[in-house]
Amino acid sequence: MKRSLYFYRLVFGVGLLLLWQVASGWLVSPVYISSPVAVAGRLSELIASGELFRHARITAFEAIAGFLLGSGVAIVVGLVLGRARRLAEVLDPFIMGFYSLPKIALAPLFVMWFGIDMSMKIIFTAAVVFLVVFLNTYSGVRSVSPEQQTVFRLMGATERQVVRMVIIPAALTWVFVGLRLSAPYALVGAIVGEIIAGNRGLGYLVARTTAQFDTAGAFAAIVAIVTLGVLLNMGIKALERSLMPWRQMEDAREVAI
Amino acid sequence: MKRSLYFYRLVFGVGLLLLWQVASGWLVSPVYISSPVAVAGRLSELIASGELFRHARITAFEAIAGFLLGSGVAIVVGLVLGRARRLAEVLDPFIMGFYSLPKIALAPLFVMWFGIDMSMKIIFTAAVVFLVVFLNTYSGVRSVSPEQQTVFRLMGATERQVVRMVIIPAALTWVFVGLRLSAPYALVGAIVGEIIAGNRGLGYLVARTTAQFDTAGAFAAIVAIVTLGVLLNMGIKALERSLMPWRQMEDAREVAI
Amino acid sequence: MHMDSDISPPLPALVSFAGIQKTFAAPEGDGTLVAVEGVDLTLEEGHILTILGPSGCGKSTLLNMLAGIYKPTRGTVTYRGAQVSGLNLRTGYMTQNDHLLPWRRILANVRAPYEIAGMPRRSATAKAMELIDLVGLTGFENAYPTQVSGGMRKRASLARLLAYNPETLLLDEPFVALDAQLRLAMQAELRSLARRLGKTVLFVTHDVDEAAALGDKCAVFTARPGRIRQVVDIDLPADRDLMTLRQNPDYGRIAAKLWDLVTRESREGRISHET
Amino acid sequence: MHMDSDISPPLPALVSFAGIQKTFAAPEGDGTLVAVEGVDLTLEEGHILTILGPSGCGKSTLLNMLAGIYKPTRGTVTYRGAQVSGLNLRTGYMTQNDHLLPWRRILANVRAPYEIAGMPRRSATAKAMELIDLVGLTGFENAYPTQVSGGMRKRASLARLLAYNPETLLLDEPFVALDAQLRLAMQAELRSLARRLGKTVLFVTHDVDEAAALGDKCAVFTARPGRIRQVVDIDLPADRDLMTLRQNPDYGRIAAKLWDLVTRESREGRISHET
Amino acid sequence: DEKVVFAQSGDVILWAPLYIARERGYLADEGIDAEAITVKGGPATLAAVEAGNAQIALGFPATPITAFTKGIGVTLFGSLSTEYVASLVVQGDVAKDLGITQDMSVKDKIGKLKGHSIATNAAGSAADYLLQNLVRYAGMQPDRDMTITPVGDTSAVLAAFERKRIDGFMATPPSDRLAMDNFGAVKLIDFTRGEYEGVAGIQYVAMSASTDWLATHGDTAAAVLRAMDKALALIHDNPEEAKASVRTFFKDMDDTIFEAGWDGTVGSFPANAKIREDSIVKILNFMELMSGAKVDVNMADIYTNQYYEMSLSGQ
Ligand SMILES: Nc1ncnc2c1ncn2[C@@H]1O[C@H](COP(=O)(O)OP(=O)(O)OP(=O)(O)O)[C@@H](O)[C@H]1O
Ligand SMILES: Nc1ncnc2c1ncn2[C@@H]1O[C@H](COP(=O)(O)OP(=O)(O)OP(=O)(O)O)[C@@H](O)[C@H]1O
Ligand SMILES: [Mg+2]
Ligand SMILES: [Mg+2]
Repeated sequence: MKRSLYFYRLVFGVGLLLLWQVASGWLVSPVYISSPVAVAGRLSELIASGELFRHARITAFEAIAGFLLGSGVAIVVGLVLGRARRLAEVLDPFIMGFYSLPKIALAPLFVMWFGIDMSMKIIFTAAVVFLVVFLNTYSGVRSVSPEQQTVFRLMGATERQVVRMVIIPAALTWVFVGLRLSAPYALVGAIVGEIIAGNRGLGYLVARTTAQFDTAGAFAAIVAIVTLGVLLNMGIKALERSLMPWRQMEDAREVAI
Repeated sequence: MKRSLYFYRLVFGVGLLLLWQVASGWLVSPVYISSPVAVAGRLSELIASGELFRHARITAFEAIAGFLLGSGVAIVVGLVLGRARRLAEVLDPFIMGFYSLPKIALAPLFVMWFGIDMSMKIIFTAAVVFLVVFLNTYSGVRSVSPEQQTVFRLMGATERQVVRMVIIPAALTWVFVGLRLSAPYALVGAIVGEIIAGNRGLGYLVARTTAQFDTAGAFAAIVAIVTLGVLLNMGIKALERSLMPWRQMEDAREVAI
Repeated sequence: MHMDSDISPPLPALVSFAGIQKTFAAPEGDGTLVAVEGVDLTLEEGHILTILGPSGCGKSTLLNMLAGIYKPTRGTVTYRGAQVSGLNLRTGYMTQNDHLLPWRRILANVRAPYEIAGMPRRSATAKAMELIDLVGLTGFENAYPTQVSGGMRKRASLARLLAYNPETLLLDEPFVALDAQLRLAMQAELRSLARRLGKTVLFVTHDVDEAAALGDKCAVFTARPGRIRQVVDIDLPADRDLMTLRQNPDYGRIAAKLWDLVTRESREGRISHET
Repeated sequence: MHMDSDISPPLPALVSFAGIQKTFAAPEGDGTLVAVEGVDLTLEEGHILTILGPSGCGKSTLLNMLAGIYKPTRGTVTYRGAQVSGLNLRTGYMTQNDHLLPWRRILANVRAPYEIAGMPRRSATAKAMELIDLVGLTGFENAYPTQVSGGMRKRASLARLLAYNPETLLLDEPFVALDAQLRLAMQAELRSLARRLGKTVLFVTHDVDEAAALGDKCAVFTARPGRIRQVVDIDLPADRDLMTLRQNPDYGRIAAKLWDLVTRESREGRISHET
Repeated sequence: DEKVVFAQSGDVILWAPLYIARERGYLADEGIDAEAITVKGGPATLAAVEAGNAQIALGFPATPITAFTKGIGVTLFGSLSTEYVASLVVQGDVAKDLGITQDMSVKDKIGKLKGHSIATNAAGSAADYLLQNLVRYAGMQPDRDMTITPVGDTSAVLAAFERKRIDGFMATPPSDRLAMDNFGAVKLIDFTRGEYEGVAGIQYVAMSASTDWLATHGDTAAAVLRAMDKALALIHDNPEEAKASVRTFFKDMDDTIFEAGWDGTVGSFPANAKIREDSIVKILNFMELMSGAKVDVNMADIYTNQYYEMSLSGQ
């Protein structure tokens, strides 16, 4: 079972690469999409020179730090506002308004307030990540059965205990969807942050190689970004599995009615 | 009750404006953040000249069309993959990988395939919107009780009937969270699309005014964007209420255990 | 295990379980948990079989296998001569939990099977209303399931089952949340319905009196792993009147016998709730 | 409504319902639905009150009001002399639906109340295991709720209730999914527990025999809007042996009386399932 | 060593003097620990300077001058390019169909393009305004007689050009060469050569810094200018070496593309970093065309050669 899953992924992945290789030069000029072979070449150069890892380390750090910061704050705020529904309703249009802002247009502001070093990128990433995790957590908290909560409150559970024993586990499915959703945004956030201002990181590498018309180099950087994204996603899924063992049981069990 | 909700929102909004006005010039130079008064001035100029509506109409159209296209496709794909779990698992890393791509890096491809006019922005927006709605729909479908489905299948319901009568309503809460989440992204998508290529729309307006250091103008455009975002969000909430009457009942009912 | 019922019915068996074993992964680690074992059982068309047995002995599991939801680990389940594989759409299942759709009002829940069958809206509604009346829910057709009591949900779920009118009814403790009167009325309704329409019924209950009153025969199970202790033929008239049954001495005898069978385990020295 | 029980108990009433009415928004439109009406009822500390009544007559609603989950529309609920407002933490409630946490194994579910009380993990586990044994779930402590049968979930839920050891137990059809033997054993356990620890119990059931066997008194309700038809004193010895009760002629008399009361409505010409 | 952060918008050959000064150690020789940071857009480079994250911003001086008019204390103190580095290219067949020839006047060339679509690099950018300015110069209305579409990304411009979604675009080297070599584009106007009098000799790249920083770090500013002078001198005296030095920052670029970019840019570098008043006049005129209003500044307030003088005397 498990093996064949990876097998299918491999097949699909190789299929995509073939498509890319064939399309390159035939359907689309390599100037825009390079080609897998060229990208592989550039990739091995960048790996050999150590440049790729130097940039990837920085981006990964920014993305993960921003992800942790943003999602941590989002989960807490989501829990709090999920309990304080009224406040949530008051704030709702402001939160949505904030997210309608094209943050890239605010680049000068970010630079002003948070500078141009790593911390700016982390904060930028956190801001990008926040909404998705927040809104999912909030919805998760709102969807927890009030009956279940009342039962526990009758047992003498304090608000904190209700949150810990009922709300959080019940909302976990939602929270994890939020986390999985925001993982790619974290990377995109870090990269956009590097494009806004930076001289290191994969985002900078993309910007630089693009400016130099080195499409293969840009795609090599993009391959690194995507790989990071997939790794991050896998990490979150593993965390999900370990934090929600009962879900697996549910998935594995025969449907009973 | 209702009135006081709007009242609190108003208070909060006015508070934010005051903060902005005070901060402007005192904490931060107005060159970067302008000020509510200046923005109001520019806004009324832009409204009087009709320029604002000209741009806003275009952006709204792109955002809504892209939103409808992207979320429509996402819901269908989410439903299909939610039923074909195996396929979903195979595709998972690719979808996540795609979303780790800084889509702005794919701008040449978008321009190449979809041109520089409205259709490009709509497709770009749809691509941005897709993931969130898709992943929420998918998770919603996966979280529908298999028991419930089996009961209906035993009744002789076809796959389509199960989807229509059980899966879709059960997943609706999730779908709507996805829709609400993606609404601001739709606007951001349209605006980034206009920044990639365009000579009309609020994104263009922001880019033009920013480049000229017309901060008040840029913020006036941003105010228009945020307003659009809030309106879009309100529309989705209204739709949600009308499509899920039982939810309201649940909210209103006394907690029974 | 010994049987005191004859196994040569005039009718061919509609349902038969042969050498059934069903195991689950044990809750802990890698072992397995045997839910039911060595079950041989047949049921003739148009008959009502009641199933009595301790909690956790695998009664629901048995119904699930007949409905084709679970596959037996060993043995075969046969329905109308063919092995059950995949969902058995000839059966209708009223489960222990009511699986009403929370987003549909009671009426729309009961109407669902008609919608599935493609019946026009108007007549579907009319027929659903009849059934709602039958189960005593008139006045609540526009309530959402969260707005009615536990017993009322059970009744709605029964109405829905009747709406889709399956050949064989699988009923898992259907009358459990009903009061004595309503329960009696529903039992009578079920028997007359089944006889009138020639339905075959598998009926799980914990109530010995109910098992005796309703069934044409009754299978008594041992504690887990569930095995058949005995299949008891209930030789009461097919058109018995449930209202006056308590006065029937045959009924008293059969109920006493069932009571004896279900309590034998504990009297034999095993504590009643050993698992 | 008339009462044949004396209303001058030696003990002061622990629980009292006075002039209670509870209405809900009608499922349709703007009307209201009267669930219970004119309920006056008292219960003394250490006593067991059983509640019998047709489905939908407001039994669960009554318990909800004592637990402080619902507020009565009219009248007051008093507990230990004080009006109930907000959750009544002296009561423990075993609801009609088991509200077990699906993400906790049986053991952890039963242990939850100890965790809430801040008991150290080790002793909490030991105590929870005792209760799990008491309800006959040994061997299933590591199963998730989805992995056990309906009756087993009920038992887990009962064990959890006992774990948090409230002064007053509200039990809404707790033994409904249990087989006869286990039911008898649990009933006996409940009575002895309540007597030993001086617990006060409100016990909703549909089973007339159970109501008679368990209660010190029994409130019989009419159909909705639920009113008290009669409160019957059950003058069986406090230390009655449930196992041999069936042979007790007093018990037979009381059960017959209750049976008569619950069926009066239908005999009086109202059809049994009128709502 | 004193750390100086240079904020530049993008990595382009246009910053050659800075690359050379870094690569050949001219800045290090002056005791300056230089770091360059790439920032998105001119306003953001100034924001970095204003916030103190960077000391010196490189770029088109219209941005700092506008900022100055809005009350930001920023001063231009060194010149790095004095020709508008851009050209206008169009599809070969379009040029042919319209009968545009190289010997026509700028006005006639633009006039022929009436009704066509031309891309520029970003909304509100210099190239955008230059084009609008040209259209007016040719007696037409920019929003009526021509479709001017900003396309933010150079590759996207080329993609649009290849697919003939645009008829031409305002190009910076080497994209003009790429379009000419690969997609049959023809160059209509080369601004770098001063073909259009409106921008000939304009101050195209300048260094700016906050006025306060300059006042307190005059020595550093002078040292930077000295290093830049050396770099500019190298470009003029030994272009091959200068090119090789810049090339180290463009390792990833294809040889022919780099050559094209270098050739297209090298003509714009001045002999030294001293700011010429006539270049400033040109930029102010250009800005007035952009905004349609007089730029309300005192010439002497927006730029200074004080540090340049210091750099000479300190040598
Ligand atoms: N999906 C499942 N996964 C694991 N074990 C299961 C599953 N379903 C049932 N079991 C186990 O099989 C045994 C029989 O369960 P079943 O639900 O058939 O009992 P039952 O006779 O219906 O009991 P009750 O009267 O309490 O409903 C139980 O021990 C239960 O733990
Ligand atoms: N939350 C609610 N919203 C609206 N109506 C309700 C609600 N809870 C109960 N009711 C109504 O109140 C009446 C009494 O309900 P209740 O649950 O108390 O009945 P019950 O006696 O416990 O019935 P059962 O024996 O079936 O559990 C019912 O008619 C029900 O429809
Ligand atoms: Mg069962
Ligand atoms: Mg109830």
